[in-house]
Amino acid sequence: MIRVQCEDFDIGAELEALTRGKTGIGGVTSFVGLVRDVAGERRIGAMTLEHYPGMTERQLADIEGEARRRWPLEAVLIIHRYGRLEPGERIVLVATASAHRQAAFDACQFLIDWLKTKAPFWKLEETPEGPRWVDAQASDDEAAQRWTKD
Amino acid sequence: MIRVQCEDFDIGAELEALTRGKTGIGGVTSFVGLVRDVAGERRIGAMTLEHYPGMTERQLADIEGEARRRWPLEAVLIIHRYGRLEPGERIVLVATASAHRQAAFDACQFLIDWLKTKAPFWKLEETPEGPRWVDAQASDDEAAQRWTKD
Amino acid sequence: MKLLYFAWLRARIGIAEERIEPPAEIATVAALLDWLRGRGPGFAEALKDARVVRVAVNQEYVGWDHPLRPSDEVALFPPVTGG
Amino acid sequence: MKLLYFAWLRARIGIAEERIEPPAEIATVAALLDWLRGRGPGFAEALKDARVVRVAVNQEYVGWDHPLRPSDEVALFPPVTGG
Repeated sequence: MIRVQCEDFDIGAELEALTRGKTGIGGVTSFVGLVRDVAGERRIGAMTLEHYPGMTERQLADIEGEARRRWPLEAVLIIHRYGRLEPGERIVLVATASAHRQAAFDACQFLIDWLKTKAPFWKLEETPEGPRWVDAQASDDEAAQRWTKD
Repeated sequence: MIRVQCEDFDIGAELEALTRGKTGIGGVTSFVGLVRDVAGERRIGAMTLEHYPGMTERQLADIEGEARRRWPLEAVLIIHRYGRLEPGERIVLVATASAHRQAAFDACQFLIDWLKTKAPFWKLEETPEGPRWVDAQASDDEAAQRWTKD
Repeated sequence: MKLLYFAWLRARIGIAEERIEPPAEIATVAALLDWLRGRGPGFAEALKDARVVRVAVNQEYVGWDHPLRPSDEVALFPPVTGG
Repeated sequence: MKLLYFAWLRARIGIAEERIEPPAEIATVAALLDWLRGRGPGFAEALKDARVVRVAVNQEYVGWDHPLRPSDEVALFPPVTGG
């Protein structure tokens, strides 16, 4: 399931809804991305997440489909926020549920790695020197790249 | 932080408390283990988790310490329940927070792998043929083993 | 053809969304980029380094040689930084 | 010496916890296991396959040659299955 929203989310309630009644699930791996107050040397006051409505949902649904093809997953949830977020706020939740924990871990990591290089979101940081668009990181490309070697 | 308890836990509230005020955290990886209603061919009505009070907390604290030595972690939480649990109930929560997501993922997986082979818990399943102690799995030993190759 | 710009591409060009009718010979994404660069200094500056320009046609990533039709929705944006 | 048994070892031996005073020559974990096997059929059966017996002394895992003192807390249990 994919959700792109401005509002915050409750991780406990989301995971509960995701797994309720599915008693074949042995493990749920989740990743939550938070806004940090530093990025490299820069202090960050807040950031604004811009996205491409429509394409975002399509890309996330494609990524979810790819994960379901690769691993035996009982449930998948991706929630990504947009708008202005302050340090400590939640940006993204990725959760995967499977009978076995290794599939849940691998799929969760695959989803966040791919999301970071495919989903059309852009971060504008508020710094003491003014607003600054975040550069894409080579480390994110490398993280996504390892999933293409399979 | 380590907790061994009979009661259930609220994942959202636990993760919120774990990360509150720590604005250097960029990502939180968590794993939740749930009681399944099947194990191999057997249908499971419920299970009872027995543990070794005292040694459990020591082993979990040792495992947490080892993870903190290996990865730059801002926060670690392990909650493990004992007592009788029904299918769908939460057994264990492992959560790791770090500035960078790869450390959070690796440390979380390390913790659950080591916990499964080191923490003194034993599962007694209720099956249609009567109670049955769960056997240790070779796959769990292998999963833990990979962390000793570093 | 509908054009969308995002993030610093949008900021440098100064337009979020527009409808254009490029000449019939603009048949690929690469040709469209060249044509856009000629529309003014904001475009030329924003699109000068194609290595940091990503293109989606009808909300799917495409390469430089992707063909274009008048009914397409074409989005130009920098490498993504979400998550 | 305090002895603790867990899981199916406890169930087969029929004791969760006991205080024992083994002879002075029982100086290692391996010697203790041999001595315990001689205490009755429940012990012999539960401890017959040492490959599925884990031992902790004072709440730390130890090997078969670990030395024992009268003040030790010794726990015997099967391979763990939590998580």
